[in-house]
Amino acid sequence: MEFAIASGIGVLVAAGVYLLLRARTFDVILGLTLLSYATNLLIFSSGRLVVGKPPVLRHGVETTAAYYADPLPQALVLTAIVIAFAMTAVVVVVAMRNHADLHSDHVDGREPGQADNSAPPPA
Amino acid sequence: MRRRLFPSIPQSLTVFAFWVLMAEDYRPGTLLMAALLAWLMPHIAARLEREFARLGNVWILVPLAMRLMVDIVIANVTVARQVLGPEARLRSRFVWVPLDLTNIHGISALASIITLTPGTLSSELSEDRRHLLVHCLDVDDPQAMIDDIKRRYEAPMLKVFP
Amino acid sequence: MLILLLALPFAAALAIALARGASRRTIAWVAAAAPLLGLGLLAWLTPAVMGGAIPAASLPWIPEAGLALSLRLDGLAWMFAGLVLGIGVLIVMYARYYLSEEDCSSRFFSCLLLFMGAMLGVVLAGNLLLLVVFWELTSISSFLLIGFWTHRQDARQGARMALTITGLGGLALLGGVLLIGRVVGSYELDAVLAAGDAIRASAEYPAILALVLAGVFTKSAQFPLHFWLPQAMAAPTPVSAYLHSATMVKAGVFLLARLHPALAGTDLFFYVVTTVGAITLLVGAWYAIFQHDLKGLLAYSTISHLGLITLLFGLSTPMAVVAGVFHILNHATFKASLFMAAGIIDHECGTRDLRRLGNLRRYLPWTAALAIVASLAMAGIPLLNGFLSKEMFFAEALEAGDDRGFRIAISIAALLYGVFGVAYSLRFVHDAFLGSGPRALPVEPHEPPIWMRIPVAVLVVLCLAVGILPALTVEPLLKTAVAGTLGDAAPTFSLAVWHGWNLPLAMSLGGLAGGLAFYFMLRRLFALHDAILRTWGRHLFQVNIEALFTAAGRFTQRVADGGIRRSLFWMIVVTLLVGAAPFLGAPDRLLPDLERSQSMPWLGWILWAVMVASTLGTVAVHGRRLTALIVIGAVGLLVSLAFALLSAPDLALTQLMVEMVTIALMMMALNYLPKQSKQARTPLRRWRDGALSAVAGLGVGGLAYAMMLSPQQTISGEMLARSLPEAYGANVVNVILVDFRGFDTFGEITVFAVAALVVHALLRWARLRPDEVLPGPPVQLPIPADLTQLLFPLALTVSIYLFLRGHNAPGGGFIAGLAIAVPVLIKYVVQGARAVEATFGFDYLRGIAIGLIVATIGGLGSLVFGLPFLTSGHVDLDLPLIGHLPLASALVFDTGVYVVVFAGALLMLSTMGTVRRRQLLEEGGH
Amino acid sequence: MMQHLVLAPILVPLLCGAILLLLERRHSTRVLRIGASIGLAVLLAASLALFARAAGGGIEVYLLGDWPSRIGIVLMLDRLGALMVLVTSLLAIPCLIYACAGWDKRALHFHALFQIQLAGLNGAFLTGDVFNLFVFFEVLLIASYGLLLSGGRGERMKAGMHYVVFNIVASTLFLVALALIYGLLGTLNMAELAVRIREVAAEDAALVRAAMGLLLVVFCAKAALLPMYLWLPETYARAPAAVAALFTIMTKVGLYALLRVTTLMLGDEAGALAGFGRGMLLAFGLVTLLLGGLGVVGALRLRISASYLVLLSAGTLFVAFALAQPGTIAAGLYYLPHSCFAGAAMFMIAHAVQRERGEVGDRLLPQAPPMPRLTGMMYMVAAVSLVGLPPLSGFIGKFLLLAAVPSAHTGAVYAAVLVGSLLALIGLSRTGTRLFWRTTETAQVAPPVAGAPVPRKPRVRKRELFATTLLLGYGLAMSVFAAPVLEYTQMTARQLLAPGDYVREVRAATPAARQP
Amino acid sequence: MIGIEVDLFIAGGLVVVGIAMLLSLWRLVRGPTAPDRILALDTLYVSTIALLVLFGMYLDTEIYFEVALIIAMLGFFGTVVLSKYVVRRDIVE
Amino acid sequence: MITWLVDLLTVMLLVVGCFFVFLGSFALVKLTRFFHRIHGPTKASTLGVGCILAASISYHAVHGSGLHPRELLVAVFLFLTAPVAAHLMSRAALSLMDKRPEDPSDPTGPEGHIRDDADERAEKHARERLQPRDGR
Ligand code: NA
Ligand code: NA
Repeated sequence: MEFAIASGIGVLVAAGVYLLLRARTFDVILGLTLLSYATNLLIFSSGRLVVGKPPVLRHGVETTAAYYADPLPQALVLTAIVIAFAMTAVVVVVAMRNHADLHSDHVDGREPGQADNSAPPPA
Repeated sequence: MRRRLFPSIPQSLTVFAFWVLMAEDYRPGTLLMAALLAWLMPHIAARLEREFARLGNVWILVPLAMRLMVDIVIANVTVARQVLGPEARLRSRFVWVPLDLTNIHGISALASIITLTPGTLSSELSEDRRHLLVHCLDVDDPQAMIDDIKRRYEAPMLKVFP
Repeated sequence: MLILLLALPFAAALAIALARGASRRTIAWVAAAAPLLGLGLLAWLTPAVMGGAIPAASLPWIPEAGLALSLRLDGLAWMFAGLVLGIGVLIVMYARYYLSEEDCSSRFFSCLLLFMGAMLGVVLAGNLLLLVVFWELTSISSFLLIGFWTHRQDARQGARMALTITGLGGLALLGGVLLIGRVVGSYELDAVLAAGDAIRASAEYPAILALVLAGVFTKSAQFPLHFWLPQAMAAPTPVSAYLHSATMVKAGVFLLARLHPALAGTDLFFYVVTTVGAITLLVGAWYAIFQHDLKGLLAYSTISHLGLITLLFGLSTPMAVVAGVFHILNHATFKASLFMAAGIIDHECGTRDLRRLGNLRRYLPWTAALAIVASLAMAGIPLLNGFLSKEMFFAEALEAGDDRGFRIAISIAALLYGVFGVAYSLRFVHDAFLGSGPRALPVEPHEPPIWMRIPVAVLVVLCLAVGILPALTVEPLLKTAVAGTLGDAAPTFSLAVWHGWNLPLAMSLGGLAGGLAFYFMLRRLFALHDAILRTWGRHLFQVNIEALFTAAGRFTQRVADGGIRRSLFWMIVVTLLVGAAPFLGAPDRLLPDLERSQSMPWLGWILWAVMVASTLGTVAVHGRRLTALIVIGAVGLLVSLAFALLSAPDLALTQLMVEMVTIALMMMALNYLPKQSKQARTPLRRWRDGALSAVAGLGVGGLAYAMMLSPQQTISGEMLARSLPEAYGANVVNVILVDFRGFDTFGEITVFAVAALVVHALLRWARLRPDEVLPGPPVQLPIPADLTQLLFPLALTVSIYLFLRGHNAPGGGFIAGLAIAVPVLIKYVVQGARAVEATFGFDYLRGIAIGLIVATIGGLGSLVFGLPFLTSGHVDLDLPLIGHLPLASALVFDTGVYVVVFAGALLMLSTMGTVRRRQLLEEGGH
Repeated sequence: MMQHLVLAPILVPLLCGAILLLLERRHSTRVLRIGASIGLAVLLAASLALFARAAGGGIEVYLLGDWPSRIGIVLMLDRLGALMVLVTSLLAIPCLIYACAGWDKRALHFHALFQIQLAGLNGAFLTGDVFNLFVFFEVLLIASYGLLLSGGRGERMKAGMHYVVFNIVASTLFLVALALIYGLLGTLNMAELAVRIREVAAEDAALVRAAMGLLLVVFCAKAALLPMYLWLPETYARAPAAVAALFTIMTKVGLYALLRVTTLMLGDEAGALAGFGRGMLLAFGLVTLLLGGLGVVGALRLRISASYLVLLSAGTLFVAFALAQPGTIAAGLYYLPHSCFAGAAMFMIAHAVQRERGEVGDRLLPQAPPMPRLTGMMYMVAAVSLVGLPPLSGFIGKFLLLAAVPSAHTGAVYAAVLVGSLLALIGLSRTGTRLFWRTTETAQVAPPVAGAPVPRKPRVRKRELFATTLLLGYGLAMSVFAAPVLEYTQMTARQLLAPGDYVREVRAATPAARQP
Repeated sequence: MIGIEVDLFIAGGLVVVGIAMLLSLWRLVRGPTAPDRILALDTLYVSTIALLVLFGMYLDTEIYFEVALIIAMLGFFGTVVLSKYVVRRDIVE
Repeated sequence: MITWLVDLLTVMLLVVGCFFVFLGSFALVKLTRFFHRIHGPTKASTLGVGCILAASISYHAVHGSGLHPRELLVAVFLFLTAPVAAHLMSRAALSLMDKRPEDPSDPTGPEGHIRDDADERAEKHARERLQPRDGR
């Protein structure tokens, strides 16, 4: 099981990093989304993988780590999910504004052949 | 007065039932909370909706539901056959079903029922809300199917949403 | 007293700078008052200094770091202070008439006084660090003075060049001083001077010497860094006279004198300093001969004289030091007067070009007389002060060092110096005042105001007085200065005009004759030499500095071109290297104990396959955005499912809800982004990125694997145990969120709220152009709309349920907030924004604010009971009829979360959904 | 009640931000400004009070939720935290004043974002929990996105994209590091982590090294260490002046975290991980410093040079902290506020230049009208300070650092610092002469030609002027009162290098009403 | 009367549902049209409910109720948004 | 005995439920046209989940923590939303069809061909828009 999750994380990271390095804002956003899945899984797995022991206390079950999954990483992932969502919202909006203002969805705001109109003329 | 206090009794009942079911607890506290929500929810919803459904004979719904469940089960078997059988044999087509229902809640309910009953899928409501576009997976006689729908489902609906 | 002395010029500078609109006269008086008062103070201190005492004062500044405002006035400092203040008075007087109406005199005088203060600081400093402070101040103030005529290209360039070179020296000096401090353990001058042996013996000595000499040589314009000085002649003449002949350039040699006891006495010192001095001496003199600019000639001759002084300090014998100190004085007097005379000529004739001047004795008789006397002093003619120090130099040159060859070389250099010195002095006198001319002057020259000539006259009189009666005039002064320089090692000597016939005298005479011959023989060749003698040092500097600018600019732009991908690439590379480095030595560490691994059921592998396939699918279709979004939706779903199956229902819920909202967000954005855009055909880059990603995936996957199989340490057992009895919640994850680590959640909702604000801020006033607008009116969806009507109250009920039950079952404020935000969103989608907002009327911004305030107040409630922020209270209500009702006060905090999440999500999505459109037609204009 | 004061730097601006958001729609800008000022005044008072308390040398532990430190989150007040909080408050004042000269009206939600940014910064400086540090990093980052982009367009958006994406990736990496750290060490409390790292066996250290290494990479990325600084120049150069000025402390947050983590967890007592990463940090810091200097030389716009000056100071601080000597850390902590203040002033000056010169902006083209003399003087002071020329704070910071460099590294550090300064000097002197010196003889005396557009009289907005002067005044005060400041930073350095007290205090802190 | 190993059936059911998800995934990746993909995603959501309920039975726990409820109630949101996009491009009109 | 009967019921429900869930997805793969495929999941899967929920209720009632009728709510929501989802998806597909079924006046329009992909159109659109700019 550990191998499956680890390899899943690996695939997500690889896909995320690849998309992150693409030239279009949307691809980058996709990449960030995949990366955030990967990190969420990774944080989650730092509490080790436990099947069928959700950390919701049940009557009559001893409250020790043997009977419940580690709740702390879960709480951390929750925070991470929310923050990742917030960041995605911002980056999406910035991408929209970039496209609107610069007429290009290239991450650098200009098409590859196009001159950089922001560079000052030589002094 | 009654409408002021309880804008929509069916909604209140639904909310009450939902709460009690969800909480799985039948102590007075829970029931009180359920009652509170049952009173509150329609008021909140009223802020959002322009109109509440005016219901006619609600009791018709019970046999309708029974029939529906049977229909769903039976017809699913049919769909299973159709899916598993050769696809080329399917005679699928779109059919415009003329509607007598005018109440949008009724139309929605009817459309859902049509979709849930296998072999038919309500795809679009015409602009004037007088026709429903239904996709049929395998149909010989469209008119027979239309009649079937109108008889089995629309007629009771007309009683619920007069 | 010393502090007052030092403060005077600064105070005056400040007063002048602040006094806007004061008349030139007033300004000049204030400017003159400072050095005059200073001279008074100095005179008052003189008896003590002459008596061998060293008045000192000290204020603490940074005692921990050894930097104190300690001042001390020994003989050397006394002499230099006198020079700075005395010539300062004369310069102020001169400048009062020199500056034209357009020149901003308040700026000039405040800078000049600033410089004067800095220079005084250098000479009075009793702490080496303090000396560096003032040293750099002289650089800065001289930069401002050289560039005084800011509109002139040469002034700006000269100023920058001077600042760069002297700044370089200053930095080196700082390094050297810090190293000295490290060896000595103090920066106090007394301690440093006493620790000469320790310094010379230390391992750092070569570094110290190199760094300090770099400071000395740059400041005193020694070869090969001499070229800034002629370039600095773009400054107004009073500045040239003051800074670039009398004072600032002397700071270098002053330092050489100052640190002589600490640094001199080694072969390294001897050879380096004498060699550099000798080369400078000759190069400066040689170039001086061929200058056509009057000030250029004086500048190069200054370089030469500075070389001479450096050479003398390099020789290091007591008498050489005496000669050096003496020559500092002499050079200051005659060179300052010469510069002022040159300024008068420039002022009156409108040109400083020697080729156009000539025969000025007829127009400017007084000035001519004074300048000629001063030139003769420069040439080292007997009965003038320059002669005396030159004689001493010759005498020392003949006995220089132990190495015979070196001694001969130095002697020849001395002789050549004599020849060249006479030659350029002659050129100055002859070309300006004698001979024929002047040619094509714009105005008829006439004598300047008397107040411009008086300073010159005072200095020339001093030249004569010292030259004729050295023992009466300068000897006590010199003795004091030398005592200050060498301390106990100071020699006994007496100055006399006549030493009898000896070799130095012969050299003097030879030089005189040689110079005469040289000048008159080569006169005809000056035009030729004009072509040959370009100042290559300056040229080299400028080429280099331009190259530096260009290279730096290019490098900077090329490296940091604003491109994101390079940024990310490097971060990823660094991450991979750092992550991999610990295993390089021990690769076996990556292979953990496999026995801990748990087996995986079939179902797991199936789901794994679904997730991996949809991930890879996302990459495969990433160019088709809609498709990619749908496929990535599956990835999200599978991740949620993984959470659910691995005992994290809360996580699954949150991930699911967030997933939905994210898809909505991206779809809205997709409308304003190209659905598909040109993908660059760069297979190389793709391969590179592919390889990098593969390595990254392997790396993170490997780390994750290793981590999961390492033994677990965790503190969560205690959380589980304390959750119910102390935090009154059975859902430990929720308890962590609102109680154990409620502060995280507090920050998290802040992030969420701000994200909503950012979205709102960026889109509220923006006009965006949709990528594609489908024709036709808004689509009506009556059947889904009807569903939303039915769904909303139910969803709200579910949401409240999730909220209230969250403490004991999966749920909680965040999830509940989204659970009600999503149905509202469905309404937005199905019914349109206007329809929803007309009925709903909820101000999301206020909602966010109120939510944040509620959360904070919920956390602060416990302070009333003297308990820390976010401490959860608890009541067990036993109500009749209702029964047992446990209430945790964390609920208030969670309410804030609920409101923020609801309002934030809706603010984001409603803002994005209702972006103001720019018409497609507008595109044509761009 | 006084023990709760440590909350104030976080909660006061946060509440203030929320209230300002509430007021935003109904009230005038004036009301918002007054509200923001009151909030800031309270914050300053609290920061000063905390500073005074921390100066005594005690380490205060605040148990949030009254839970013992190992399971809850703690706020920590030590000398370093108090210093950073105070610097933040001091820096915020001129930034707010500057923004109130007009920018706050153009940028939607400016005041709320500004306050929350402060809350985020202070939270990062005060928290004693490494995951909470991440959360506050995100708070301050997301607020910074808002401040950077609200009211902006075009090129600023482009720079914003770079900044946002880079930081999100860095934050992702932060999470990866935290996951590994928790997975391997089982705690998130910094003090507990320090204890557990100490106990890591040498043969198990590789994984922990990798985890800590990633964490350091994150901090370095935020603090703009080579080669991860590429995001910085454009971002800072494009930000609105008041925001860029506030941003000078953003790289310092990364440096703060680096200092905190390296001293607390990777100090000399850290067993197998003692001194981990120091060598690399030093080497890369030195090169960063040089590249910062080179950037100043190569910059063709004043704001770009100001950005590279930020980089230069970051490089210097990397060096100071990587050397990990009491003297160098003390020098670095002296240098840190200086570089914030002077850098912020430089951004404000650049903005004034940009506005005055119209179309040419702050580019180094000589054909524009000359700048007001006052601006020139301010530039001069700021430049002297940033280059590290005496007698201003930059010089003091620099020589303190150089004086404290251990002999083994003297050559490299001296060379890099001095060459870096020289490069900055060359660059800034050119910038200054191009921008502030009258470049045509006639410019000053040209009589107005009838019909020709009357040259605009330079507008110096009083508030902007005051803000800049205040920042320069801070620097001046730091030079004059260098001794007490240095004394404080020296004690801070000593406290940091003896992390035992910190750990002990955290572990000893007992809840008020619970079982320990 | 033979004892019924319900758990065995549950486990079998899990695998069957998993395979159903695989099939949906195939359609999701394959397409070819956007509505096909939306349909596939919708089906994945519905299958997830089945999976969770089965898993809850398998583990004998009620803990997945909330998740299933939320998917049933709001899981179609993605479908709504995606379909609306295909129909109108503008999601909120 | 009752347990046995309930178990039997549970198992039957399970088998039926899983079969229909599988069938829904199988239809997705097997059928060739969108309007054929959509019939599978919208009905079969919905029913399948309904059966599984029923199985869950009966299972928990006997083997687990007691009767939990609240699982019915899941089915209620599913039966409420699934038809609407199907409705929307077919709206989407209809909007992409080259030839839509005419309005009620002509109720016998053939099933049109659904254009290949929404993305394709966007691509074409983008290409058209880019060309003149390149030319300029
Ligand atoms: Na959370
Ligand atoms: Na929860």
